[in-house]
This record gives sequence, structure tokens and C-alpha cells, in this order.
Amino acid sequence: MAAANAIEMRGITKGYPRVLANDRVDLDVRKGEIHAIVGENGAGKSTLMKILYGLTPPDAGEIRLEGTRLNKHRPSDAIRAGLGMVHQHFMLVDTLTVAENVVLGEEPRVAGIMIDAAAARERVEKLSSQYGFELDPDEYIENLSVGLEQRVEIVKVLYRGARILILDEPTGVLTPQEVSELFVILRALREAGCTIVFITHKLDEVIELADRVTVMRDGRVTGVVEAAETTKEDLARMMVGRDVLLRVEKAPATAGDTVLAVRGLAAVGRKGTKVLEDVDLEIRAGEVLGVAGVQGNGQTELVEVLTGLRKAHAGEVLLGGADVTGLTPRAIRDLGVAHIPEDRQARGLVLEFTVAENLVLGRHHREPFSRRGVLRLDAIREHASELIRENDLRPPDPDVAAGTLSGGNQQKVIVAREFDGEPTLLVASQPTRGVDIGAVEFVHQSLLEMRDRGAAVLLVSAELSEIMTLSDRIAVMYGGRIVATFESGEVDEETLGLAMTGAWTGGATARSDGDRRATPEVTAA
Amino acid sequence: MKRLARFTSVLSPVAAVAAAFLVGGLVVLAIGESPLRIYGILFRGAFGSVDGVGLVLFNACPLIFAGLAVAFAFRAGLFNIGGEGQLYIGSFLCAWAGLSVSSLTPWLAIPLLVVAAAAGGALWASIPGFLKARFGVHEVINTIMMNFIAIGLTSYLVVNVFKEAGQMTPQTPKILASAHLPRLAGAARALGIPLPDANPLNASILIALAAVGLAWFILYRTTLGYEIRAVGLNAAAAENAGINVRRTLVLAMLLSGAFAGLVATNEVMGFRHRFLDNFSGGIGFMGIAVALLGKNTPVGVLLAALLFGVLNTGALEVDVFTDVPRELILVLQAITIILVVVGNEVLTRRLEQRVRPAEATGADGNADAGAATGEAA
Amino acid sequence: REPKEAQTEGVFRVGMVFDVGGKGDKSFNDSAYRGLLHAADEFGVEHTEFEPGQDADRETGLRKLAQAKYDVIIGVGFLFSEAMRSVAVDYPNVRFACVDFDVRPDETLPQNLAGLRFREEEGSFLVGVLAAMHTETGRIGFIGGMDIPLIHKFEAGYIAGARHARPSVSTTVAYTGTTPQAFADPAKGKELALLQYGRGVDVIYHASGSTGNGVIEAAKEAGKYAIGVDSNQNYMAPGHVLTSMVKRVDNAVYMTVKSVLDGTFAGGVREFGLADDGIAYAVDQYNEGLITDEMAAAVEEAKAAIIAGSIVVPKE
Amino acid sequence: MFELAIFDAALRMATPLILTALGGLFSERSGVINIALEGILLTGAFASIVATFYTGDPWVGAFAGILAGVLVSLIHAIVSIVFKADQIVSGVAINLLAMGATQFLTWIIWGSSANSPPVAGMAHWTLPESWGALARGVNAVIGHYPPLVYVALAAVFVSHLVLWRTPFGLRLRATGEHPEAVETLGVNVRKMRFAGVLLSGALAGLGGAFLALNTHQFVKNMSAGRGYIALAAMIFGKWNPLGALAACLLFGYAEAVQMGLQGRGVPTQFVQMIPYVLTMVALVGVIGRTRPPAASGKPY
Ligand SMILES: Nc1ncnc2c1ncn2[C@@H]1O[C@H](COP(=O)(O)OP(=O)(O)OP(=O)(O)O)[C@@H](O)[C@H]1O
Ligand SMILES: Nc1ncnc2c1ncn2[C@@H]1O[C@H](COP(=O)(O)OP(=O)(O)OP(=O)(O)O)[C@@H](O)[C@H]1O
Ligand SMILES: [Mg+2]
Ligand SMILES: [Mg+2]
Repeated sequence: MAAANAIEMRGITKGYPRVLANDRVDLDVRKGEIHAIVGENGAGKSTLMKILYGLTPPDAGEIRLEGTRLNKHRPSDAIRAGLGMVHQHFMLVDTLTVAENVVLGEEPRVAGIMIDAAAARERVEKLSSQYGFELDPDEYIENLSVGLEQRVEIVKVLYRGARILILDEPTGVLTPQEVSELFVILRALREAGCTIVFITHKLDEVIELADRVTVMRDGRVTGVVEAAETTKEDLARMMVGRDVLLRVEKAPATAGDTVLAVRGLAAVGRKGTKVLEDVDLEIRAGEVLGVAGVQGNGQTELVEVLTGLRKAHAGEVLLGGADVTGLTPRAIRDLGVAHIPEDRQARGLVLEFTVAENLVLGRHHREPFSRRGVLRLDAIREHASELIRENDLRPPDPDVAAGTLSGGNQQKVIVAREFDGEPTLLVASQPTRGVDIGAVEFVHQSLLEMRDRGAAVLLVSAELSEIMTLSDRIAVMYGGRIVATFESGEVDEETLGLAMTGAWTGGATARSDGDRRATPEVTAA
Repeated sequence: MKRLARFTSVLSPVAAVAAAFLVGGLVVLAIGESPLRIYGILFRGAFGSVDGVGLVLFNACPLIFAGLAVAFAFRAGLFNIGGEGQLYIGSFLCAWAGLSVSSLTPWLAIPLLVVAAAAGGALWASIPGFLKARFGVHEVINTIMMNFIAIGLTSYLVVNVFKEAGQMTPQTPKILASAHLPRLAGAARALGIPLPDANPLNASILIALAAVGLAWFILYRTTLGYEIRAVGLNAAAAENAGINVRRTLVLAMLLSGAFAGLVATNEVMGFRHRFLDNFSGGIGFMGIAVALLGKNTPVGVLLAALLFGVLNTGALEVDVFTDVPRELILVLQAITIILVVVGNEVLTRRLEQRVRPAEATGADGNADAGAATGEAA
Repeated sequence: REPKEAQTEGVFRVGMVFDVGGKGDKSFNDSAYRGLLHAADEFGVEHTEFEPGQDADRETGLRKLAQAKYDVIIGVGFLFSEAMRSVAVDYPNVRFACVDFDVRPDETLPQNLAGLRFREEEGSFLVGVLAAMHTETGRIGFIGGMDIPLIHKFEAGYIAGARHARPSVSTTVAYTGTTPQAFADPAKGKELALLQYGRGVDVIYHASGSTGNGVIEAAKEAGKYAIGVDSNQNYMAPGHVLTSMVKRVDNAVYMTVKSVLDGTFAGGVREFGLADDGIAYAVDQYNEGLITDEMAAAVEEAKAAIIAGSIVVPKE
Repeated sequence: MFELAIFDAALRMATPLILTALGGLFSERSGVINIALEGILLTGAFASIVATFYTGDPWVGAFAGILAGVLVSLIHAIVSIVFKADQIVSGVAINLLAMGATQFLTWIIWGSSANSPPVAGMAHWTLPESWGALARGVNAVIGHYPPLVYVALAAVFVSHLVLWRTPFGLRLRATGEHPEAVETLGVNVRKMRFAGVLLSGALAGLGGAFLALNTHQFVKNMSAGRGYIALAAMIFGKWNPLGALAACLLFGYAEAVQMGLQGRGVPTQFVQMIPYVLTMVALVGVIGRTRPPAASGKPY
């Protein structure tokens, strides 16, 4: 008799040194359904899926796939059992081509030992055209956009004949248009008989797409509900264990003098390609300028030029009227520019340093933390204790290594550090990426507080809702240019999403810039 | 947790050394010798007399400098394999200074030569440092290349330009007498320690101890040290924080080379009083092992250098008085390092217990799990 | 053979300390060791030997032997000179000898230290004569180990000898390297030799320790000729080793031990040369066929002239 | 500078470098930095002479070199893959171990801490003279170099094919770039890394065998830094077999030219610096920043 459940997990337990990631978790996914798993950061969703896929051995528990017991299995066993997974962090090898990535581990062969490159290419082309993916099998991954990378991941899964698909936070990096395209694909796959597990933080998507939802918190399952019978608020409560403010309260801006003015800014990338072109910007004291755009359209480079990390090729950056183009990062910082970098672990913190050491990073060379080249440890500690108290950092210990803090607390360390010392300009890049609802609340409120205290804020985010709620004005970047600017309130997510694809042509303040990225479906939409 | 970590970092090298001696003992046994006798001779050589202890310190001295050089660069994320070349250039410059000045009081001569030694090492190290910072060329290759170049260069100078007249030995004449570092035998006797006059232990060991303190101070108490560590741990974050990464890399390399150059204080100023072609024979490379064993901390380097000093001193005793060759000691040193790194990983993992359900707090929340689960077939 | 740490009553003990390259180099060190074994055999003396690991160990090692009351301590190689000087003064009851002792101008040695020196340039001169007469191409080669004054002496004598026998001869000189490793890199020795043979050189004299094993190997492979050094190396490639410049370190060592035993030991520098067979060129069953009568005559004539002082061989 | 003898010398000097650099390449392509190459080279040299000494057959010696290389690299694999210890530390320790152990064993086997007695070398591949003109022609080409020279050259092309045309190569390269990705596709990362490291041991061990068999003898420390030079060549060649070949030939050529230039007025010491200076200049000028496999050096 055929099993009614595609996936059955029973009593899954997994402990890590400081945290119980999965605590006796049960999960049932019915055949042919789209099953969403939601939960805060660190709730244990990815861990559960990695256990299912055989990447991580559980400490205890039992797994059945379509009725067959999987015991101490490895990914190869899971793949053979019909499981496919699109990971939260894409599992693609940048230096290989699309076709190579797809066939890796299950290569078509000639003469028994050589890769049949032609066959590989053909298979990829076939799968790709079947779902309208438009993938070039010979393109290298490093040249693909995130959206295309995700399609490669899906092709990888389909190539292996998966009947059960796991997608871990697939929409985090996509534009609204790309998200709806993905949903079309997922529904088509469901029609074709596939079972889909879908992990997300976006409750709208759950309501829109899923059949059923499993909610996790602190490594445990806190609820399993039919999507049609629930609301976002209910889900949020199950996730966090309390009521959550889903919108930020914001007073209207009272803008003052121009703090930052950017004129005709251009920059070139590694291979001499233009990554920024003719960018004009202006931010006044007491206002938030949001910069929206799909990853890789020049936002990162813009922030780097503004903070002195990258050389400008042309144009100028004026801070309070003074030309700061080409100054070193330290000089720019010393002029009152604070920066929350987009990748907290890569650029924001020295994970092996203590919290106290991290809290002076960037100002360590100035009084009172340093005098005549010698560190003043008491001043550094005192400063740390103060910030820890003010920002409710946990654990409240200045001497623990920053790397041992949770993601949310790591971000709080950066925020506390950068907001301390009354910056005149705050450049915040993806300040809430990968941070859970509680920490998001904190960061958002802190940002607005800075604004209300008279700082100019440049907010770069891939999260449209974040841009919409926090910004007073919104600039959209595409292909290294600013293609449109809006007053907040006069624009909706659809329009923004369209502008982000470079396909939007309306509006007085907008400038269109071709349709390099636009797909026919999107322009038609 | 912190105490546990400290415990681990002390315990693992100690356990590794013990295990290495065990393995070495088996090797000795395998060639039909008694491990007890061999180890007895080894430790008698190192600890059996004041002379032996003096030799241990004398042998440890250059390793302290060489180990500090590697450890210091390591803190900035640089792997300085070039200690050997740097110590040759430092020693040569030191000797050259000692030959160029005709008369000077010790109060000026000694500092002058010490500075020359450090400057020579720093100069040589700054080249790969600069190439790394400016062109991104990996320092490992360049430091290796520069070892060969330094050896060739000093060899040329000592054979063709600075050779002591009428001698076969490729060495310079003796340096200015007032620049010699005094041997410690006299001072030790004044303290009631019967260190023989012939014992080569000299004031360089005091410079080495000061260097350990200096390295510690720079790394943990100065702004520069903070920046060096930040760059070594996360260059991108350091850059983001306004630290000039390139400058920091060059400075770290410079200081690292200076430590290597200070080997000259023992070899040139304290012991030989001249530059001898090829005198080192691998001190720079042993410095790598010392730094690794000492976990790249100044105090760790000191301890590891002392351990190697014991082994080298004992090795000579074994070499002279038994049929077991000194290579056994090399084997022992290598096994120690391997066991230290392996042991460290194993112990750390052992000690980091995973959280189990029983220990988890507040075991509620599973109540509504399974509310909509279907029956397995 | 079990070396003793403590003195056994009445047994005479000799300690030997080797140079870089060590026992088994089939050349310099082995020659010294042969002398020691010969003495041990004949006089029943006890002996121990070792090879210091680092430069500072030379002196410390010598001291350890002296402290353990060895009767004679022999250092093999000029690198021991300085250490010998200071240790000998501290242990006046122990006899020291140093092969290739690097004597300073106007130096007087302590009574218990003998500096054993060899006039390698004289022997090198003779093998140079043989090389120049044997070459068909008119080109001969020299391969030195480490590029240092000691080896320059070999080179200078060799070239002078060759020019003496055949003024038009052309010479090619190469050194393996600048570190002690240069005396122990047969791979490089072989390539250097093959390169010289490839350029028309057909006889190569090597003064390069075990690096020379590669040179001799190359001679065999290329069908050309090599000249051995220090020990008689003719046997290593019969028919391809033209001769060997033999430095009778073995004799010097044997004589030293003997002189101590019979009470004739005297400190000071002792030079060995052609006159006292301290230096020689080797002729044996392996190279008989290569040395023509004419060559033998010429080389003997040169030898006589050197001994008589009518030829003064340059040292650099 | 362009005479045949120099090219001959260059190729022979390059041979151990080529094999060792290929070894390093397989290891690093799998994500494991292998500083231990120096020690593996030395051990391979030692083992090949021991085996030849006892069997009289240099081919058995070559095989023993490979085997010893694999065994030593197994230590590196276990320490750095299973125990996830620092790869450079492990490599440094293994080099020390190889240095000590080979000398120690040389002393045990032959009573000399310096070198072994001479052993039989490898005969060149030749056809019997009785085959006439054909044999002479073939011998002039194939018989010109020791057999392992041809083996090394063949290894370059085989490695190229393996890395770029076979599933194994694809997986190996992917493992060095992104091990997690490879694991998720059901490929065992540990096995791939073991394969890479052990292959590197086999190749470097063979390189050592060539070094020793070509001189018919083991001499202590006879690797003399060639393992590090091979590592430089691998980086110089941008982690590609053909690039590594070119770099090794360049190093071999620089070395040979250096030998050829000797005795022409320039001090030996300066001539001998040529290959090293050349490497540094080349790294700065021609190559610039090279990009290693993304995950190399990172334990998985
Ligand atoms: N890769 C890792 N290795 C070791 N420990 C980790 C790792 N990732 C996270 N941790 C630890 O697990 C704990 C939980 O981290 P996580 O970021 O998931 O917390 P969280 O529950 O989301 O908290 P917050 O609400 O502050 O974000 C932290 O103590 C962190 O130090
Ligand atoms: N390899 C690891 N070592 C130590 N801790 C880990 C490891 N992997 C995950 N954890 C911890 O286990 C917990 C669960 O992590 P998991 O990645 O499953 O969370 P998640 O629900 O997927 O979160 P997110 O929404 O951020 O993706 C976290 O506290 C995390 O820090
Ligand atoms: Mg996750
Ligand atoms: Mg978190």
C-alpha cells in the first residue's frame, strides 16, 4: 500500500555545543502538497532539512520517505529515494558551468570514464526549456544573477528525478516578479505530482502558496495548520511566542540641510566593467533615503565608494559640502560617517575578538580608547559595559568572543557601535538580513531614532517591505544606475519591483535604462 | 568555558609531548636500545648539570627569536617562512656594523648592533610584505625564494668581500670587542650558580626574554597590535573599520623580520663574534615549528623554544655517547607537533559536549506538534 | 661496538667528530674514519664518533668528549678549527687533532693540539696534468661543492697543472652551491657534469663530497671521464674515473693516534704533501688502462718538480 | 643559452618538480594545502633507493617511492581531513618527520647518516641495435632521457584529461571550490579529499624516486627545497597541469642556464639566485594575483 505521507520524521533531535537545534521534532508532509515551514532564525528549520537530506546525522529520531525507512543515510541515499534540496545558501560551484554544476555527482559518461559533455549540455537544455528557465548550459555560475542561480539549483534537483523538493528560503533574494515566477513553477511541479517543502520567513508567501504549515520555535514544533485556515498574525504568534508588531510606527520626517550629495559618481569593477555610472544622490539631515534593487546592481559598490572602501572612477561625493571623494575609510569615519556593512560576519565584526574589542573597532585608535599608541583597556571595557546595558546585548559579558553570540546579537553589537558617537551620516546596508523578528524590531527602531535625532540615513536593502516602511524617499538601482526615485507613499511594491528589473518606464523622476534583465513575462505583467 | 579552553590549551601540548616520548621510546625499543637509558642520557644532558641547563637556554635563545618572528606574522595572517633568510641578513648587517665601527663604548656599540640586526631582518621581510600588500603575491612563495637569495648574498659577501684574511673558513673577522654580549657565567657565579666559563650562554637570552615581553605588549596592549590582530583575523572587517590593511601587513612583516634578525644577538654578538657563512642551518625553519607548538602566542613560543632547547641539548648527549643518532630527536619533535595539533582538535571536540534534550529548558511546546500528522503506512 | 660513557680502566679511547656530509660520504669523512678503524684494529683502541647537528654543537660536543676523558679527540674538517683552539686550552691533558686545520698567520698552537693540513693544490696539480693529457677535445672541467676558499685551492691547483701540461687547454668551472648542502647534492652534481660533457668537456675533476657521486655517475652515463677526490674513487665507475686526487686523511689520522700511543705526539701544524705521501693520485686496476706511459712519465716529472720546489703551485 | 645540453638538463631537473607540482595540484584542487610535498619527495627518494638496494630493480624502487609517498600523505590526510587540524601545521610537521626519519633509517640500514651506497639506475628505454635504422631513430628520441622523464610528461597530460574530462576530475575540482555543494550532491567529500591527497603523495613520491634513482643514491635532505619550488610552480601555473608543466620547465631552464652561466665571470652566488629572483619577478609582473581553489586550506 502506498504511503499517504511523502515525508515522515519522528522525534528528531539534534544538539550542537551551545544549542539544541532540533528537540524531538515530528514532521509529516503529505504527498503532492506544498508544505511550508516557518520559524524565527535559529528555530531549527534548516537543521531539520539537513537531517532529512542526510547532510547532518541526527542524535535521535526516525525518518521515512514514502514509507521507506532511512537509516544513517547520506545525501546520496536521499537523492536515490527521490529527494531534492535547494539550499538556503546556494550550493553552486562558481568556477564551473551551469551544465557541470547540474550533472556533478551523476555525470553522463562516454567510454565509461569520460564525461559526456554533449549529453550533459543537452539534458540541461531540455529541462531548462521545459520550465522556461532560459539557462545557457555553458555559462559559468559566477556570471549568473541570483535568480538564474536558483533556477540552476532547481534544474539540479529535477535532473536527479526528484519527486520531493525542499526549498530552504528560496525567495529571500528574489524580486517580487521573480517570486511570482517561482510560484508558477512550484505550482506546475505540484501538478506534475511533486511534493514540495518550502521554508520562508515571509508569511504572505505562506498564505499565498502553501497547503499546510508547520511552525517551529527554539528547535520544537509549535503548530501544524492548514494554510487556508490561518492568518499571518496567528503564524507570527506561534513563531515568536508573543504578539508581534508587523509594522513600524513612523513619524513624518523633518528634513534639514543636505548632508550627503553625490554627483555623477562612477566606478569600475574588477574586469573593468562599469559597476556604477552617473549616480546622483542627495540626503538631508533627518531623512531616510532607501535604495532598492536586486542584488548586484551597484548598491554594494555605491556603499563602498561612499565609505571610502572603493575608488570612484568619476564624480564626487560631498559630505556637508566638503569633497570627500577618495579619502580613506578612516578619514571618512572620522568625519562622522557610520556604516553597517551588508555582511556582518565578513565585514562588520572580528568574530574572534571579544565584544568589548568589537565595540571599539574603528575608533580604537582614538581617545579615550588609545593614547600614544597604547590601548587603554579600562576605557574600552567601560565603554563596552555601557553599550551592553543600553542595547540589551546578550549575554551581558564584554569578554565573550563575538562569534559566540547569536546572529541577532551580533547585529546588535554592530548597531550599538555604529550608532554610538552621533554620526551625521549613517550608511546601513541590509541591516536586518538574516535577523529574526525581534532583532528586526530593534534595528528598525534604532534607525528611526537616529533619523529623528537629525542623522541622514542611507538604507540599502533587498527587503522591499523594509524599504517601504522606513524610507522617506526611495531610489531604485539597476545596472549601476539610479533608474527611478520616489517619494515614499506614492509607490507600491509592484512598481518598485518593476523598476528593479529595469523595465519600468513611467514617472517624472525615473530614468529607464534598457531591459537587460527583463524577461518578456515580466514586461507583460 | 573559558577556563576549560585554557585548560585544553595547556593540557594538549603536555599530553602530546608525553605521547611523543612514548612513540619515540617505541622507536628506540625497535632498534634494540633501552628507551629508559636513552631518555636518561637525554635528560642528563639537559638537566644533569648547571652546564646542561645553560646549554638548554643557549639553544633555546635563537629559537625564541625565530619563533616570535613566525608567530608575530601569523597574527597578521601572514605565514613567514622567511625567518631563515631574515636572520642571515640581520646577522650579516649586525656583523658588518660591528666591523665598520672601530671603537665605541659598549653602551653605544651594543645598541647599535642590536638595531642593525633587527633592521636587517626587517628590511628583508619588508620585501615580501610589500609585495603582498601591493601586488597580492603570496608571502609564502616570496619568503621561500628570499631565503635562498639571502643565503647566496651573504655567502658571496663573506667569501668575496668580508672574508677574514688568511683563513679557509668563510667567515668575517671578529667584530668590535666592545659590542660582544657578555657571557653569563660570571654573573651566574656571583649569584652562586656554578655555570662554567666555557658555557656559551650569554646576555642574548635576556634580550630574548625582553623580546617575548615586547611581542606580547605590542600585540595585546598597543593600537598597532590591535590592528595587526584585526587584520589577521578578518581583513575585510579591519578595512571596513578604517584600518589601513596594507600598511598593517607591511608593518607586521617588518616587526616579524626584526625578531628574526635579532637571532644575531646570540649568534653574532654573543657566541661567535663574527658572521660565519651558513651558520644557521635551519633555525628559521625550526622557528616555524616552535611557533606552531606555542600556538603563536609569545609565551607559548618561549615554552616551546625551551622544550626544543631541551631536546637539542639532550640530542647532542645522545649523539655523543650512544649509537642512537640525533635524528631520533628530529623524529621526536615532529611527532610532538603532529600530536599537539591532533590532540588539540580531539580534546576541544571532546570537551564541547552537545546539548541533549534533558538539559534543554522548559519542555513544553511539543503539545500541538503532530496535531495534523497522518498515520504512517 | 659499544661506546662508553665512563672510562674503562686502562683502555685508550679516541673520539672523532665529523664534518658536514658525515660518515658514509665515500670521500673525505670516510677517509678519516678508515684511518680511525685502522688504528683501532691495530692498537685495540676504543672509539666513538658523531656528527654535530648545529654549528654551536661542534664546540660543545668536543667539550663533552674531553670531559668524558677521551685520550685523543679528532675533528674532521676546517670548521672545527675555532672550537678546537678554545677546547684544547681548557683540557691540556687531552690530545686534539684537527684535519684541515685553518691556521691563522703567525699562530702557535698549544702543545696538545695538532693541525693536520694537506697541500691539496699539489695533488690537484697532478690530476690536472693527467686531465690535460687525457682530454681529446682540449676541454676539461672542474666541479666544486660549496663555493669557499678551501675548494678554490683544488680548482687553482688543477688548472695550473693542466696549463702546465698543455697551455692551450680550456677549462670550465662550476660550483654546486653556497650552502653545505652543496657537498651533498648528487642530483645537481650529475646535471652540472652532464652539461659540461655536453659542451665538449671530456674530463671533470670534482671536489664536492658526495655531490661528486653524481659527477662520476654522469661520466659513466655519458661515456666520459671523471676524477675522484679525497678517497680513491676509481672503483666507483671503472674505466670512467681517470684517477683520484687522494688525500691521505686516513694516514694522518692513523699516525696521530699512533703518535699519541708511542709518546711522539707533538702539537703544532703538520703539513702533508706529495713528499710524504699525504697527497697522491690513485692508480689501480680500475684505471690502469687510462694512464698511458707518457702520462705517467709527465705526472711523475711534475711531482718531482713540486717536491723539489721548482714548481710552486698556486692556492687561489 | 640555447644549446641542446641546457634543454636536456632543464628537462631532467624539471622532472621531479613536474611530478611533485602535479601532486600538489591534485591535493589543492581537492581543498587540502600540501606543504608536506617536500617531505614526501624526500621519503619517496629514500624508499626508492631502499627497495632498489634490496631487489636490484629500479622499477620496484619507483613503485616503492610511490607507495612511500602515499603512506606519508596518508598521515597528512588523516591529520588534516579526519582530525581537521591546520593543514600547514601538519605539512610542516611531516617535513620535519621525513627529514628525521629518512636520516634515522639511513643510519639504521647503511650505518651512515649521510647517504646510501649506490644502487642500479633505470635503463633508458631503447630498442635493440639489431633493429637497424628504426631502432637508432627511436632510441635517439625515446632513449634520450631516463624513462621517468617520459612518465612525468605523460602524467601531465593524463592529469589534464582526468581533471577536465572525467567525473572524478569534475568532482575533485568542485570539492576544492565548494565542498558543501559536492556533499549535497551525494559525493563523499572526505573520500574526494583523501583521493586528492593520496594522489599527491603518489606523484610526489614518484618525483622523489626519479630524483634518487637518477643519481643512483639516496643522500640526506636530497630534496633540497624542491618540494617548495614545486609548490611555487603549481601556483605559478595557476593550478593547471599544463601551467604547472610550463612553470616547472621554466624553473628547470633557469636552473640549467644558471649552471651553464657559471665560470663566466659572474660570481656563482649571483648566478644561483637567478631562478629565485626570476620566480619573484614573474609572480609580481606576469602573474599578479592568482586565485587558489576557494576552499583550499579550509577543513571540512
Ligand atoms: N556555526 C555555528 N557554530 C557554533 N555555534 C553556533 C553556530 N551558529 C550558531 N551558533 C550558536 O548557536 C546559538 C544560537 O544562534 P542563532 O543565531 O541561531 O540564535 P537565535 O536563537 O536566532 O538568537 P537571536 O534571536 O539573537 O538571533 C548562538 O549561541 C550561537 O553562538
Ligand atoms: N553546524 C552547527 N554548529 C553549531 N550550531 C549550529 C550548527 N548549525 C546550526 N546550528 C545552530 O542550530 C540552531 C538551528 O539552526 P538552523 O540553521 O536550523 O536555523 P533556521 O531555523 O534554519 O534559521 P534561519 O531562519 O536563520 O535559517 C541555531 O541556533 C544554529 O545556530
Ligand atoms: Mg535556515
Ligand atoms: Mg538568530
